[in-house]
Amino acid sequence: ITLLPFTIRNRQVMGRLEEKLDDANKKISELLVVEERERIARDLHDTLGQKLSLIGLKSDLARRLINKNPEQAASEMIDVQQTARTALNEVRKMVSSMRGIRLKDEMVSVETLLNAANIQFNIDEKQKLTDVPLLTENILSMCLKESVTNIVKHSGATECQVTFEQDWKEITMTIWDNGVFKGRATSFERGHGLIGMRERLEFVNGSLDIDLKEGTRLIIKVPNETKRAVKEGQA
Amino acid sequence: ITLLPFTIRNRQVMGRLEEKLDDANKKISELLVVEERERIARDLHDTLGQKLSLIGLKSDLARRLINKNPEQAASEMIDVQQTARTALNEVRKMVSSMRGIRLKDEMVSVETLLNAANIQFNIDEKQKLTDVPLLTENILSMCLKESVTNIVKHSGATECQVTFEQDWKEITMTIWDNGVFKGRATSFERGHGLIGMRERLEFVNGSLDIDLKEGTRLIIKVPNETKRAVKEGQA
Amino acid sequence: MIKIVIAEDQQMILGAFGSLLALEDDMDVVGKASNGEEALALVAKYQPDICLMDIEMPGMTGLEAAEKLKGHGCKIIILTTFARTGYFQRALQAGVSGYLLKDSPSEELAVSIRQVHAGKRMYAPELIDGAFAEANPLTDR
Ligand SMILES: Nc1ncnc2c1ncn2[C@@H]1O[C@H](COP(=O)(O)OP(=O)(O)OP(=O)(O)O)[C@@H](O)[C@H]1O
Ligand SMILES: Nc1ncnc2c1ncn2[C@@H]1O[C@H](COP(=O)(O)OP(=O)(O)OP(=O)(O)O)[C@@H](O)[C@H]1O
Ligand SMILES: [Mg+2]
Ligand SMILES: [Mg+2]
Ligand SMILES: [Mg+2]
Repeated sequence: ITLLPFTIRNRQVMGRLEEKLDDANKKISELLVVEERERIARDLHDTLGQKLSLIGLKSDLARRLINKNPEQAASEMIDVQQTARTALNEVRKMVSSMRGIRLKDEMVSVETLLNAANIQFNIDEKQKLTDVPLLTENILSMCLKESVTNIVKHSGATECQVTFEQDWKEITMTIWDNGVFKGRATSFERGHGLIGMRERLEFVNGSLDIDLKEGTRLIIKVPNETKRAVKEGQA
Repeated sequence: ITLLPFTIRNRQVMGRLEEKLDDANKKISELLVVEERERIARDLHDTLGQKLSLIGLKSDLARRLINKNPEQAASEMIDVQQTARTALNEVRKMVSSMRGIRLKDEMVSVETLLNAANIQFNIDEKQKLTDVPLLTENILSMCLKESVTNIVKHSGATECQVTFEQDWKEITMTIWDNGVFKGRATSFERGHGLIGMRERLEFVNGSLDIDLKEGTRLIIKVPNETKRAVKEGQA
Repeated sequence: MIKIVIAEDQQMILGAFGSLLALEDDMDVVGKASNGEEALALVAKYQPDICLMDIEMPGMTGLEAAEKLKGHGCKIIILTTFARTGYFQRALQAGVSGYLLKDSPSEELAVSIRQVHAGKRMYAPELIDGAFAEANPLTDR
């Protein structure tokens, strides 16, 4: 009976702690978003502002030169077209760097890489991945890229297979090659590809395991929190 | 002596809880940033991407028409110019909505507003604010703007004074006018300026109080978490 | 003839402004500068009626140059792309006659230049803050 008050008190302390962390939580999130926006705004400002002003001025000038100096007008319009193209490329770059890499896109570039290295590529998607949160998808893409780069660089393999599985609990991405693993499967060196993968995976409560029974098999697991579940967690 | 193990156990539980929340914390922050980026990227792509493509096409067409049909060429060039201006306006809107307002800038526009309304403005900055996190600054700016708008709209004042104080514990912004308060100082109506201020302030653990002893005095307090403290909290 | 000096660090934009204003019968672009120092030198050399000034330029900015030119007979028109409240206030304090959008059509720009030359002040509402613009129709001053 003497224990009861303590338990209650502790529960209260925990409750407050939980609340406090939750608050800090919200604040940090908002702050990060504000800073991220500020960064993007600066980018936009610097790159696009100038180019759009230039397009405006040059098309104005071209129009006024049509009769007086048609050659000059044509050359201004070429500048306009060129500036629009450059600006469009910048927008594309900004958009794609903001988006992070989608798994679908990474699969394409990984396939090209393997083809170029003469490594046969098999893809086995037991189940189409659905409702993967953006952050998780970004991290999976990064892992896929790093794994395949390693295969090309280190394995001496002639075959590579990527498998995806998704059940209620988790998403598993397996990357197998028929080469020989050259590193240490138990401890990775800091600052390199495998440790970077593991760190990012741990960040989303995922894991990276290596199985060397037959070739090299990287087993990457992330919890299957659908988008909805994570959203609810935020509220 | 029987209590000791429990205390230890509870401390462990709390430690784990703290860690877990910290994790969730990080994840949500990252996720929000990723989603915010995605949102901006979509905007950029939809608005600017389209317009720049259009500019590219029309400038090409205009150039080809210069000799064959100069009128048509001129009209295409007008379209190009107009499209560039619209795009630039969109960038302007995006940038200003992304930036949030800095306190220094808000002070300037508030001063102009009061001058225009013939209200004398005194500013008393006991101590220059230093190291205010961006989010807090945005919220203080918003409060300042709303308070001064209210003074101009409702108070009938001839004088207004804004005071800033910062000590280790908190930042205090006081906005005083020598007019007559027309609302209810105890309960604010939902969806209006004062309640919006209070809500945002509560979000950063701040507060809003009204003192009606002499004119109207709004006392706004936010905890003085320097940028460093918040940054460390993130790690 | 209205004598004009233009200061702008982006060469293509500088060139386009120069050619556009040269098309106006009553305007003469006498000098083109690519930063604040050059603008001061050209203003001293040619004694223009109007100086069109970009803000962000390497070395001396347009605002700093405008502050240095305060009280000089040459009227300053700032041309810029984005609103920055602090900038507008500084420009006003430096006594500039115009604060306009870089992307306004050249016909409008020419009209503004003539107005400023005639002693008026011209400010683009897009470059001024929301509350500010509502409460203060500056263009009437
Ligand atoms: N698929 C693989 N086949 C054979 N060896 C591999 C494979 N993947 C990794 N290794 C070995 O593990 C080591 C560590 O890989 P990791 O990706 O961490 O670093 P890295 O590829 O050497 O450098 P970095 O990725 O930083 O460019 C590699 O140097 C290599 O010896
Ligand atoms: N400085 C002030 N002097 C006198 N009365 C004030 C002052 N500030 C607020 N009030 C009174 O308090 C009321 C509530 O203010 P609040 O800012 O919440 O709403 P509002 O200004 O009426 O509407 P909104 O801000 O949504 O445009 C006002 O309607 C006004 O009567
Ligand atoms: Mg590697
Ligand atoms: Mg109000
Ligand atoms: Mg510039």
